[in-house]
Amino acid sequence: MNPVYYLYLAALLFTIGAAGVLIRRNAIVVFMCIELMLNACNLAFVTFSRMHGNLDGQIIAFFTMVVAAAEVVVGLAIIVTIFRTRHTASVDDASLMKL
Amino acid sequence: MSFPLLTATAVVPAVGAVATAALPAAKRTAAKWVALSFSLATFVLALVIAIRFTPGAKGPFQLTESHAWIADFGVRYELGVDGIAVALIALTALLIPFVILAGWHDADPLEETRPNRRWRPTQGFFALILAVEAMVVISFEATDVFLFYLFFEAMLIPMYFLIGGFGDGAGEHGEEQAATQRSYAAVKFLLYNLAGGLIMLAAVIGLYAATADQLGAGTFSLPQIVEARAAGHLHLGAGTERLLFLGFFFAFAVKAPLWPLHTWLPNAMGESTSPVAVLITAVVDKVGTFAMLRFCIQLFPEASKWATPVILILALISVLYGALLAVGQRDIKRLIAYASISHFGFIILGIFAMTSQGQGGATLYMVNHGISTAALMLVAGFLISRRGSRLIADYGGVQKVAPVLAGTFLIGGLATLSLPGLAPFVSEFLVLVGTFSRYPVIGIIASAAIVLAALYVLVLYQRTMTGPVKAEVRKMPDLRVRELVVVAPLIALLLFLGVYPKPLTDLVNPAVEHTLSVVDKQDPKPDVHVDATTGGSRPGHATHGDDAEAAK
Amino acid sequence: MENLIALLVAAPLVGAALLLCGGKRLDRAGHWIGTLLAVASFAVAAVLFADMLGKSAGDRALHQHLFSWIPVGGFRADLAFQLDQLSMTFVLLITGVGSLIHIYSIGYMEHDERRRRFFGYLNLFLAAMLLLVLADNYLLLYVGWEGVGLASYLLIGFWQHKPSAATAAKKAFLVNRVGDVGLSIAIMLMFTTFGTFAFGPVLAATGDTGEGKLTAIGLMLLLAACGKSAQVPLQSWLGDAMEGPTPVSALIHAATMVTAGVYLITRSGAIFNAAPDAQMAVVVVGAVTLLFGAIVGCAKDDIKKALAGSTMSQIGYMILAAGLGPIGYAFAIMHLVTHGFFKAGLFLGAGSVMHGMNDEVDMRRYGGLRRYMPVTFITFGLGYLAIIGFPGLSGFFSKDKIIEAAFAKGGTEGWILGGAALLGAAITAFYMTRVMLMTFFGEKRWDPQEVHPHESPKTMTIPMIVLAVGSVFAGGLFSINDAFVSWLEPVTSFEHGHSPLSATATTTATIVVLLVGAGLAWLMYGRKPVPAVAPRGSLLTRAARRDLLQDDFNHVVLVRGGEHLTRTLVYLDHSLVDGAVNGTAATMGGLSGRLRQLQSGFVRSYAVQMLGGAAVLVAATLLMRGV
Amino acid sequence: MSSVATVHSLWMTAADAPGRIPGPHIEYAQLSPTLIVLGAAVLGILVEAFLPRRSRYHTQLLLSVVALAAAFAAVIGLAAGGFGTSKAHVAAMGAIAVDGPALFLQGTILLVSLVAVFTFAERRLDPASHGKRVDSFAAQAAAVPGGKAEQEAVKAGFTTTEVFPIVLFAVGGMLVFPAANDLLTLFIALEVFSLPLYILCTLARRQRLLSQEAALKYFLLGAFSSAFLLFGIALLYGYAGTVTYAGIAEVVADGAKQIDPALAGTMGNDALLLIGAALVLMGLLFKVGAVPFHMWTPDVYQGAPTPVTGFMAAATKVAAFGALLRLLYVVLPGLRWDWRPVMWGVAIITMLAGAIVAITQTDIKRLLAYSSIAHAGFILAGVLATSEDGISSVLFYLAAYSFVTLGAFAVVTLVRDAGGEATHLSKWAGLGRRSPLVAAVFAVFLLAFAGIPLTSGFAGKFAVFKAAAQSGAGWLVVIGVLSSAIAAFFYIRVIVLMFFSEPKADGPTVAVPSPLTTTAIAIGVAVTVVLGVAPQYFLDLAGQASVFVR
Repeated sequence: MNPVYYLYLAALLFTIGAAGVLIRRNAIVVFMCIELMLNACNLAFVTFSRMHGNLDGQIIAFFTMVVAAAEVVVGLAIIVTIFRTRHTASVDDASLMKL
Repeated sequence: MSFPLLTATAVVPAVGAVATAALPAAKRTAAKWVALSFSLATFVLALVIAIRFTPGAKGPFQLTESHAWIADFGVRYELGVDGIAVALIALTALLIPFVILAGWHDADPLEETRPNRRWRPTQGFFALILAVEAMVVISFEATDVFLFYLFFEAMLIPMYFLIGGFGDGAGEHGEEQAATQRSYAAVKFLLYNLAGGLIMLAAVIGLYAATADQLGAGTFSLPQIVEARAAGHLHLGAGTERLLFLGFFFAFAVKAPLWPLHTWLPNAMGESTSPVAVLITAVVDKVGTFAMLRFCIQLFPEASKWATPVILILALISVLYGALLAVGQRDIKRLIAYASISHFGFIILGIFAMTSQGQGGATLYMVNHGISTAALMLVAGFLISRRGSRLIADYGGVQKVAPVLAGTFLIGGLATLSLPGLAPFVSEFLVLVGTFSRYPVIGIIASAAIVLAALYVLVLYQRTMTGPVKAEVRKMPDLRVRELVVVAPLIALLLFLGVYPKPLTDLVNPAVEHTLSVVDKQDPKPDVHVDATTGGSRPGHATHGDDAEAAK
Repeated sequence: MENLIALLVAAPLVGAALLLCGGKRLDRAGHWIGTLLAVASFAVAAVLFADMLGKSAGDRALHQHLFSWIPVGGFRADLAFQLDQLSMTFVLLITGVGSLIHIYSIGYMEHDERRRRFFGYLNLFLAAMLLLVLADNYLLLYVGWEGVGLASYLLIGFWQHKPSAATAAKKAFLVNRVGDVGLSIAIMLMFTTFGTFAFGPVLAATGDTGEGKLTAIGLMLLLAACGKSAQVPLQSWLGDAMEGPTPVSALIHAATMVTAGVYLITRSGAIFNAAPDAQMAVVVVGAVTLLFGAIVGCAKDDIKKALAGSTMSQIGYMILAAGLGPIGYAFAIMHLVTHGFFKAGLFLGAGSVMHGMNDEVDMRRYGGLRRYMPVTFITFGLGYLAIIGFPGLSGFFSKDKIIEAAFAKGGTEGWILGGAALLGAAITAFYMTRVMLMTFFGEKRWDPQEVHPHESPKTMTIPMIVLAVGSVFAGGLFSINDAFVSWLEPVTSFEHGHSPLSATATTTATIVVLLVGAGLAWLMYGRKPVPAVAPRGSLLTRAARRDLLQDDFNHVVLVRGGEHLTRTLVYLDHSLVDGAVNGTAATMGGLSGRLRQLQSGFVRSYAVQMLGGAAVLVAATLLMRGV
Repeated sequence: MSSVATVHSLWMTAADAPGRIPGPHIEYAQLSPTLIVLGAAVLGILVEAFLPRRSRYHTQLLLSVVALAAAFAAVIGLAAGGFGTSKAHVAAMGAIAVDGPALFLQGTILLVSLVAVFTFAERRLDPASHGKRVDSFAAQAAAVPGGKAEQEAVKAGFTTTEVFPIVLFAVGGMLVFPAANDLLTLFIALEVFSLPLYILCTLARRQRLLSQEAALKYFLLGAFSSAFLLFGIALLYGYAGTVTYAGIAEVVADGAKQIDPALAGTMGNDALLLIGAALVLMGLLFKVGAVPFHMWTPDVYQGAPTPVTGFMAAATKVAAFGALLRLLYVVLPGLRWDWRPVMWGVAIITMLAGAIVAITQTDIKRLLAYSSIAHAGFILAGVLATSEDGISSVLFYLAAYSFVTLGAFAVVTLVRDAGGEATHLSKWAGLGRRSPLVAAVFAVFLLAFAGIPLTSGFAGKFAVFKAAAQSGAGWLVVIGVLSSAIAAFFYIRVIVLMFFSEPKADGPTVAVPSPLTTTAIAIGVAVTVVLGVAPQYFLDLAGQASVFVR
């Protein structure tokens, strides 16, 4: 089947992720949505890699996973600290600094 | 390479500023003397410049210095003076010592014990004055547009602190509000001029782009650009030239100040101490008019001609508007400020009339106005410091208790209304004649200011000095020695330049001729040509009986 | 010999400098120094005069070039003097009368602690006035012109503690300035027309230029003359100027300064001759003023103001004569000189009266003073006879000639002008007689307890006597085979006017109207006692007391209007011009306040904005390509 | 790109005999700056693990200072070796460019970080707790603010010496970022310096709530934007079939080159190219803090510990703009006519918005944040000149700006009251009376920000505007000067506050810093003045360094 569909899927996933970031309140979920966006990118990479018939895309996908993992480490650390401080993980509560 | 005289003249006050600022808090009096001596040294150097300068020698600029500076920006450290610059440098160097003397006690801390000993207002005050002097001098000397711009802008900072930091304690509603008004005035001054300067910056950059585009390498050197234009290597398109001109002119018009960009001046002069006010009108603002003459006209002759009508109208408005508003003021210093606006109108009128009388007169005007305003403003300052109020209504009958003060004040006033025999008359009449000979209507309308000037000066004098003695004034002491030392020389100078302005005119004329040659404008010729040799009226009368017949 | 000319100006100038800068230490000798220098100047003048008489009429004019004053481009103003017969006449008058009045003032100002300064100002005035008449170009003349203005300002306001005096001084200066604008414009016109403004070249070149320009110049000069010589419409200041000490009124506002206008017009004769319209304007101004002044003079009860009115009217005569051209110049100057004598005399007399009546100026508080101050009475009387033109005295000769010349103008104009002049003569006789009667005759209307009228000291009486002698004989002397006319002729040129009336007819007419006027006055003020408080009087009288409402007009139109204008402008400057500036600042602030609302503090709204931004970015990029 | 390339060739040559896999060829010498810093960072971790608590601080400080200095020396060495000009080339198998801009920016970053480390190590400002001097970082970041654990940590005098290695990691990433020569490296470098920064933001000793909130916002938005960046990379890859800058540039240059029709949908599809480019640009614009991707800046600047803010504001901008320059000049020059107008728009709104919003700020750190946004706009004006002058002017501006910023934030750390740093503007009233020197220094920095002549700010501004004007964007210059006129207003406001208003009774005190901060500030002032008065030498430097290797 035409690999372009995978691209559409990737775009869709990316959009869903982005929408999630905008809609969800819970920091964890927001963060997961971002991960989803990253994975959408991965899908795109892999697809393109297939289309171009070279492996760059797939390699990049691996790198991306690593990065995502790293982000999880840092991100969760931050989110957890904040949760322990405020006993909530809602991103909307973190709005002391404004204007 | 000879001794860098021009640089020295700018460096000495700069060094003085540093030296003064460096003195510890306790050494207040020492600071004053240091500042004074450095300003005097500068004056000596200015005199040396005036002597070394030979009027009418070849080439537009003399005593030139030129060093590479910022090649990437096409900027060179280029100094040079023409007659106009020499005159103005001399004026500046002359006035600063008086300003310092007049402000001798203006910056003494109110109470002796300050919260901390690091706060040294006195040192700061005099250091800032010297800093301003240094920057003004170098911007008179600069023949490189960028160099000029640099100091034209930089001098705002010390001025800003002088205006905002030191008041004459004569606020209408107590020191608290005076402070806020002061900082308002300072901010207004700075933003106004900064805005003008930044607009000019755009034009400066534009100039660079244009020269870089046409001369290969961008340059800011005034002589070089003028030469290139003359040789036909440089053709700014009409559109570009006009835009650039406007960019430059806007900045200078703010500085000058020209109606309707004048509103910062009354605040600045009203709120600051009178020596600082003198510094503003008599020295710093002159840079604006000077720059119109040197840069606007010489860099963009065509655009200057193109803009002349509008500028003349604006100048005319300033002349009358300033005078009328001066009549309507209740505050002595604001009154003088508006009077200055009117006078700056005259200067600009003279510059853009593009006649040798006009521009020569304008240059003389810059000098004379500097001296006369200094005299008037400083005496006014002495008066205000005695009574602690700037309101005209708070005075009356002063001449009874302090005749000398009143007398000097009157002379200052008469100079301001340009009474013949005093210096300003010469310049004002020249400007009027210069304008009239090309634009009769404008010349005539402008003459109305002669009456208005008399009005505001005499009303001011009448309300403050004459009439029954007010109770608050009764104890007022007459001028002290220090104050006399400040005023007397200024008045003497006014008289001398009124009777014998020739040294000044000889200095200025060649420069003016050169400017006009750059714009290539000739003075309009008289209808009838008469040999202007002044002879007795005898020859006329042999014939005039017949004239009477002829006329019938 | 010409090097002495500068000395004329220098002497009083030095005096002024000394006295004004000298400080207290000169208080004692101050007045003597001043007087001495004035007299010195007179002496020099005498010497020069003698020398001049020695020469033939052709080459009497002297010329002294000191240095080039303002050289800029084609604009060349020199500091140079020119002494010809016309100037000489003035110099003698100024220094002569000036010296006398200095002497008089010694006595008059005796009790004033600022006497030194007073003499300083007087000297300053002399210097300026001499500069005015000696200048060899219009710009230098302008310097003197404003110089005398300054001196008169200082002297009118000499008693500054009196608000009225300060105001009067300011008014005088301002009104004069209006005239000065005229002069400066005239000079500019000359510069653009002839390329110079020195008397010689300008007056020589009047032939080569269009009449329009000349008319313009002439009218501007006339404006100047009106200001200085208190001619309608710029006459309003002279009355108030009487606030000054009486010697000042005598010297400046009667004998010398106010006649400067006549000098200017006569000096510029060549221009006016070539511009008939300008000449006509001059004549009209003169005629109007001579009636105006006379009428005002009739209504005033303040002795000095009455005299001021008379001055106005007499100068009107001169201007009228000057306006007549070559037929009149000489007589204008001649009347000017004789008037200098008798009017100065009259003022000094008035001063002496006031001196004796503790500075009372209201004639209704005088009466029967001839017994108490005989000298004053006699000198004043002689002056009186002179001014009304009593046959044989100075005024008779000069005024009679002017009336004759007026008729000689020819045509209806001639009749009108002559008639006006005659009428003026009649009114003059009336109001002067009135003054005379109210002051020296009738019963005393003052309280003997308070005032003790007495004769003035020698320093005051002697000058009065001298002037009286002058006012008696000067006219006669001048008229001996037209000595005066022929003396001035080389400068002003002279033509014999051809009057429709014969000389004798004119003379008789003059004498008749004179008698009528005087008689009328006697009927009103001589026969029946004068009421101590002024009666309400007719409409005209009341108007005349208020200077024919001219001041009220100025007040309403100029002063009020000006005040409104300035007030509006001050308001606009604040609200409009400055408002625009502060407005921009405010707008920025508001904008900023609104924009920062976007920074809501919520991560998700930030994300939304980023997404939006990204969308826009992408869209824009695609748009650029038009994909 | 080593791995990618090799594997790629493997795929192609699968048919012939497998065997010797050629090892990648890495020019370690030319990558030495990065390697040194990262190596030091790793060492630092080990130090944390194995050294006793009391000796860590000094060791870490020494280690990082030495590392940074050494790295800087290495950069100088490379530059002297002509790698900036003649010998400039692409190292590490196409992954990293070693050329003028890269070296100049790396040098700047290293110097800035060096100075920043001084402010990190400052231990005199905060009042000593329990007899132990403490820096501006949390005693124990993991402990709940105000909780029992924290109190104990404080009592025990714990300090977060980890900041030093963390900073070194960040610096490492920043060194790679402007030198990255393919999109993958770009992405990795971005993450490598972002993640440490997120952490650093949480570490404030005072006002930890703000600090954590800042971290959260920064992290979420950063991740969000990097996702976009990545997607953009994906699209570009899809368009060009490669992620090396040169490769993409080539494809962009000669448009759709002949390829098998099956791929016509993607290969050389301009939509992919444009959208991809836009998204990548967005990722970078986020880092430089350009409107409309600037929201994080004020909050993060305010919340983060001030030394971190200073470091971030200075170094991140340098790195990000470096990357932006390389992307626009190396990858997308063929696309100039598409992105220039768009970026013009971005530059304009960035200048204006930054200046205008700053007017009404009341917190000094937020004020500086907005001013940094405005400056981003000015720099963009230079970037858009698309000429060598443009490059050099941007390089110069970055150098000048970063030191001013660092100095300004260093001064902010000095003004303190009971609650730590007194960042509310009202507290700064009358500072000029209290301690004229500090106020004067801060005034100098503000004037430099405002671009007053004789300060580095003016020289920089003039350089970028000049470049812009010569590239024919005169109106951009006009808008630029107008917005700097607006910007002047709030810088002046602060000066007025400091000098012309009476000091408050409960005003803040100015802490006397240790030589560390003093040095930092001194360097800031020195650079500001020198670059203002005699910029020629540095302009030359930037001029020579203004050629990208392709």
